Amino acid sequence: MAAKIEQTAIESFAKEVEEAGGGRAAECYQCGKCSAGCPVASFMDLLPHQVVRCVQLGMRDEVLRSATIWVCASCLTCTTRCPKEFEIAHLMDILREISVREGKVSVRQKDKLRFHRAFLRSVESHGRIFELGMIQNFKMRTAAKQALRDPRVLMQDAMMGKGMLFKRKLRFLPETIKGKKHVKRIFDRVRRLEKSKGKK
Amino acid sequence: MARIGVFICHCGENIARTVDPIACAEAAKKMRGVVHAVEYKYMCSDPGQQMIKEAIAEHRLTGVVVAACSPQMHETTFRRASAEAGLNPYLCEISNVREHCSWVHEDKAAATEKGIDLIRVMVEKVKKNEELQPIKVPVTKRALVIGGGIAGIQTALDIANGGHEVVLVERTPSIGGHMAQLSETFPTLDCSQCILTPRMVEVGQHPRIKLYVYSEIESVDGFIGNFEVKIRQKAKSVDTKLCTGCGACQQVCPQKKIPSEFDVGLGTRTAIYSPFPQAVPNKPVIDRENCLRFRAARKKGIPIDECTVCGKCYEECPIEPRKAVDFSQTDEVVTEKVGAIVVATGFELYPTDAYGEYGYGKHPDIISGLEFERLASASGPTTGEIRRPSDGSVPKNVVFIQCVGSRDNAKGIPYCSKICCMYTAKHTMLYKHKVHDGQAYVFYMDIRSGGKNYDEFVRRAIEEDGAVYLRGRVSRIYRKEGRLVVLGVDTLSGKKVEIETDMVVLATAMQAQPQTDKLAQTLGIPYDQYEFLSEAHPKLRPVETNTAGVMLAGACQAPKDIPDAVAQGSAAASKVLGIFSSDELEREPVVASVDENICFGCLACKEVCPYGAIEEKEIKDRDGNVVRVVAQVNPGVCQGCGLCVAACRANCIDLAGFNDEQVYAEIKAL
Amino acid sequence: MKVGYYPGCSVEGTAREFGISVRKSCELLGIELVDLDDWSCCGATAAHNTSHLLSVALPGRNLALAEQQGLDKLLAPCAACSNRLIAAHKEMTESDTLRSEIADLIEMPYSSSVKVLNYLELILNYGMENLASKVTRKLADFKVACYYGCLLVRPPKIVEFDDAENPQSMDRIVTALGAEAVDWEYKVECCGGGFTISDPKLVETLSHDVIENAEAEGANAIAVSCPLCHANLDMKQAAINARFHEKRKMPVFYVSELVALGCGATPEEAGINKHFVDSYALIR
Amino acid sequence: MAENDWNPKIIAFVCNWCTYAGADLAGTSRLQYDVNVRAIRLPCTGRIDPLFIIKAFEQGADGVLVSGCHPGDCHYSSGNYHARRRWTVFSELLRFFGIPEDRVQFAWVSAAEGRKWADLVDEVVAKVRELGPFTAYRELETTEVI
Repeated sequence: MAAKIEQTAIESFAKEVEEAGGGRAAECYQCGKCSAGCPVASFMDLLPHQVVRCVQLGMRDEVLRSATIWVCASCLTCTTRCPKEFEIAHLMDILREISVREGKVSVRQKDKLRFHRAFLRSVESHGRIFELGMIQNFKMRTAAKQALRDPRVLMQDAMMGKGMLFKRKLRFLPETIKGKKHVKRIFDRVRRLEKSKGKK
Repeated sequence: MARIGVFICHCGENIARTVDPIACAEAAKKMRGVVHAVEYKYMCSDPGQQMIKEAIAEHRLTGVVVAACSPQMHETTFRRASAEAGLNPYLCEISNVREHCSWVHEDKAAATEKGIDLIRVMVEKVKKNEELQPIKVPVTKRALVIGGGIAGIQTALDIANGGHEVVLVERTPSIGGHMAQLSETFPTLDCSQCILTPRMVEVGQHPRIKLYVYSEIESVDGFIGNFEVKIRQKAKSVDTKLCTGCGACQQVCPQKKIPSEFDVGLGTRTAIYSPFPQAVPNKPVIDRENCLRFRAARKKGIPIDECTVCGKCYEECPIEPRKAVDFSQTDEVVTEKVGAIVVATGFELYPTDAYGEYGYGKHPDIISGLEFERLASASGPTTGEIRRPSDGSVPKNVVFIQCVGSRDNAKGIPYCSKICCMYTAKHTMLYKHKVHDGQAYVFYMDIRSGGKNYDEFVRRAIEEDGAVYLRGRVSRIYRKEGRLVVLGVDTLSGKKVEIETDMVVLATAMQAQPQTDKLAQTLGIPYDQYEFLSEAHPKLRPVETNTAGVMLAGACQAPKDIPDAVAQGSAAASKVLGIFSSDELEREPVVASVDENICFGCLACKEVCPYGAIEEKEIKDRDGNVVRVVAQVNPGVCQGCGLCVAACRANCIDLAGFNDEQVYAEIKAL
Repeated sequence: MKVGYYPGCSVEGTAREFGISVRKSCELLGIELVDLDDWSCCGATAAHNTSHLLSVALPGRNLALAEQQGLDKLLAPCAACSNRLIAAHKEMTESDTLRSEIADLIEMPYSSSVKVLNYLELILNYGMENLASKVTRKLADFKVACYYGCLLVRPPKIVEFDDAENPQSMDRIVTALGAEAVDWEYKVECCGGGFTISDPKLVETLSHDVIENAEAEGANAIAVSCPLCHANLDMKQAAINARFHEKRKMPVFYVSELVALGCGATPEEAGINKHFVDSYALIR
Repeated sequence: MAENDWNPKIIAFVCNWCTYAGADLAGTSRLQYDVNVRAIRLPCTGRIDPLFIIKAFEQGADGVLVSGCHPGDCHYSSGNYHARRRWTVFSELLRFFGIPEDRVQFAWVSAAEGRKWADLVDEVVAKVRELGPFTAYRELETTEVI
């Protein structure tokens, strides 16, 4: 079915993205240099320049539900080489944020979000990353699913995990810092501020 | 008692949309001295001009103010109309209510208010205007053409064949420019040198063309019809009067490994050299940087005639008794008087080593479009065979990349270089015609092939010669086992692509010759932020600059292909011939004059005058004794900048058309 | 020479040898490291992938602390940390609204007085001649492919460090240590970064290509200055070999380990024993 | 006077060859800019007598803008150079007449810089708005002279 192109959709999405700090998508002339240099392009459903294109055309859901915004490894090659000096990697950040807020995160990419969440949860509660705890936390939620998709994963991670322990690279207890509560407060305040912003 | 008429133009809707003409007319009627104010749809139209003429007669007007477009556009129209009605044209002034008002503001009320102000300013000014008579100046009917590329050659030939002398100045040892370096030309694929060299020879033989090669412009003084130009002839170290161009000297020169400018470094030349076989003039020069004798002399710190190193070229020179080779020659500065100047200094290519993602010119097999021309040219270093600079092998495939530097804000060049789409298509054909089993790939953003038979040409490259076009920019090129890997994208299929190739050709951006800004400053003509020279009007005065008597031709004004450059060359020539068509020129009477009764001869004015238009004049009593010295302006030389007026300590100099009274009147009106 | 020190989480954990070798090398070079008291996590990729405010606030806290502690220079060896700290610093410096917003969030002011350094920058400032003069063990057998990855040099407008396409700083350092720096093509390609655990396939593919090119260009070791790069190239090398049915053993060093070794530290003092891929072969 | 119902009066002295043409270009390119500037055309900034500017303020201007060719690009080869030399002593004169320097702005706008002209005008107007009306001389008029 043909995608509907509507002025309101185009304008409102462009405005939304720009106000969120994602830049003016209209500046992109679709040369594709970002896609050409993207190391993870082969894992994407939309190429980076197509993401910008969708923003230009107000195709909101296509972008927010895309795997691409989560496949992006934030390596910043696109931003560095863009002839129009458009900060495409940052646009990805912005789109991820909106995608999370609206619960549109691509199903196949949920692991990335789960990992980020596990990571941040760990930081929120300890002030620093408690790697073992985080890995455990993450694996509990995802290992089973991953194993179904790619059985080698378990085995490989096992290899790595074993090594980590054997090489004394993982602590069993989190380091605790004085500012623990302070960091927690920062998380709370950020959440509150973002809520109020989201409402606007 | 002043009797001013005010005429407000609607310019269709252009002015009327935001500046209310009726309100303006009403307001104008109330202004002191205004006896007549009307508005009309198109003041510049015949009926519009007729209204002005009739009003002048009917209301016995002593001044006219037309509120319309910029004076750059129709000032002459309305002044001529006034003159036809018997009013001195310099009693007609323009209020610029379009470019400076209606086009740049949206709020109708505010814009109208501003429009009325702009009218009042001119009403007050015109009240103070005086009748002026245009100044007549003689014309030197010789032209100077700067730059010996195809544009300069065309201009010079057209002017010379039009019956006037031309001084043609070229920086390098030969005329021909970039066109001489090209192999074939689009969209016809005819050999570039085959069509260029006849023109070069014609220039060389032309009785009315005086050719200065290996020369540069030192200074330019004067004004339209009367320029005085100083030209520096760099020392050729060869007496061109004696030299027959036999070439014996080049045979024996031991310095054989100097990268040839003509072959863009792909070939070599000797230290005493003439850039290419068909050079005009075909007389060598010694490149003093690389000549062994000059090097030795510099090293030892001794004068060149005491240096005895090498000298093979001198010994070999067959001319007797005095040899043509002359080491002790020095730069020479000559002065030429001309009436008009045409600038045709052309372009250069953006360097290939400016791209980190393409390896900073590290890889010898990544070359520029111009280098490819030399590879493909029969007169080139490979005698027309396409071979890799790195190992001389024939590339099995070649990747061409367009818009390298062009349309690239990050590289500071947002403009399109115009010719790359076409010459890249040409390159793919040349390559296919020479390497039948080879494959050409082209990365492009858009194909810009507007022009007679241009798009057909590109289609031919794709449909008949099988060039594969991919839409997208290349992000990176890197080495892999002696080949190059090109990481690109084809946005049409939505695929990231990777091509292993033997050679990459970058269609790098066209930019103005270095130092173009310096030249522009010498000539007092404007240029844009990319150092391209600015034409007087983007559409209607494409070859004139806003300095009278100075024209533009070719790529010094903007990226151009050969047909455009040639067309502009002829256009510039016709402008010059126009100037030369009369013995005298009429010039705006905007000149300064001194009130000798007040002047106490401090001559501060003389110091600041850029044109040396101010002389000392001795006032004598009846016995012929000098009583005092005063300043005197030569109206033929004065250009009306007004520097002297502002500099005058006695307030005794004033500038016709912009005198103090007029300016104060304008300020008061606001 | 006295410099503030922000270790960062991974340097205290999975990248322990990085921390060990940074401290050791600085000790040997006579650079005094003053630890940042009570530092907290910078938020890393997780933060800036999900919350812009958080991605500035978390580094913001540490910058503000450094300011309080009067540290004008702050060494952050982890490329991810330094990148986040610099980015946050820049953003707050450029936008007063954001600066005050963050100040409220972290309940501390920040007046942009802290200059964040990555490890390469620190050694560069120390001077190549000075470094060479401290070398007691020439790393003559090393043919090093210096791997910068993403976060050290990108985006150039933010990090303003070295050349984004062909960086040289690490090459100069290893050369000063008597090793040979190989000219290769994957210096600034991406290894998959923070996806080590969340997207193994992606990481293993990218990292594989990096190691492959290094080997193809004649390197017998890879040098990095980023825990993510090291995790993906060293810890994951077994997994990579498994996925691509290869048997490569390419030792991957932190540049700080090489500096420590060059200046006379024992392999253990430099943390070599913590590598997954055995790395003793080249050390004499 | 309240910010909003006051519109600053700004007089611009521009040279014919660069800035006037630049302003024309802004027009042909339809670049919108603030309406509160009135330009007076002169052949060259070198023609500007400092007294013009004093006069402008005496006539009730709140700000003055002087703009010509870029250094080295003068149509009359050295006009703007002499102009600039004059401005260096000009500030003295301003002080003498009690005119704050920040109400006078000098700029270079070439014939190719339509955008720059538009931005310059907006910038100057914004600046003068902040400074508020220039009342010094108007007060003079009203005060009794004994």
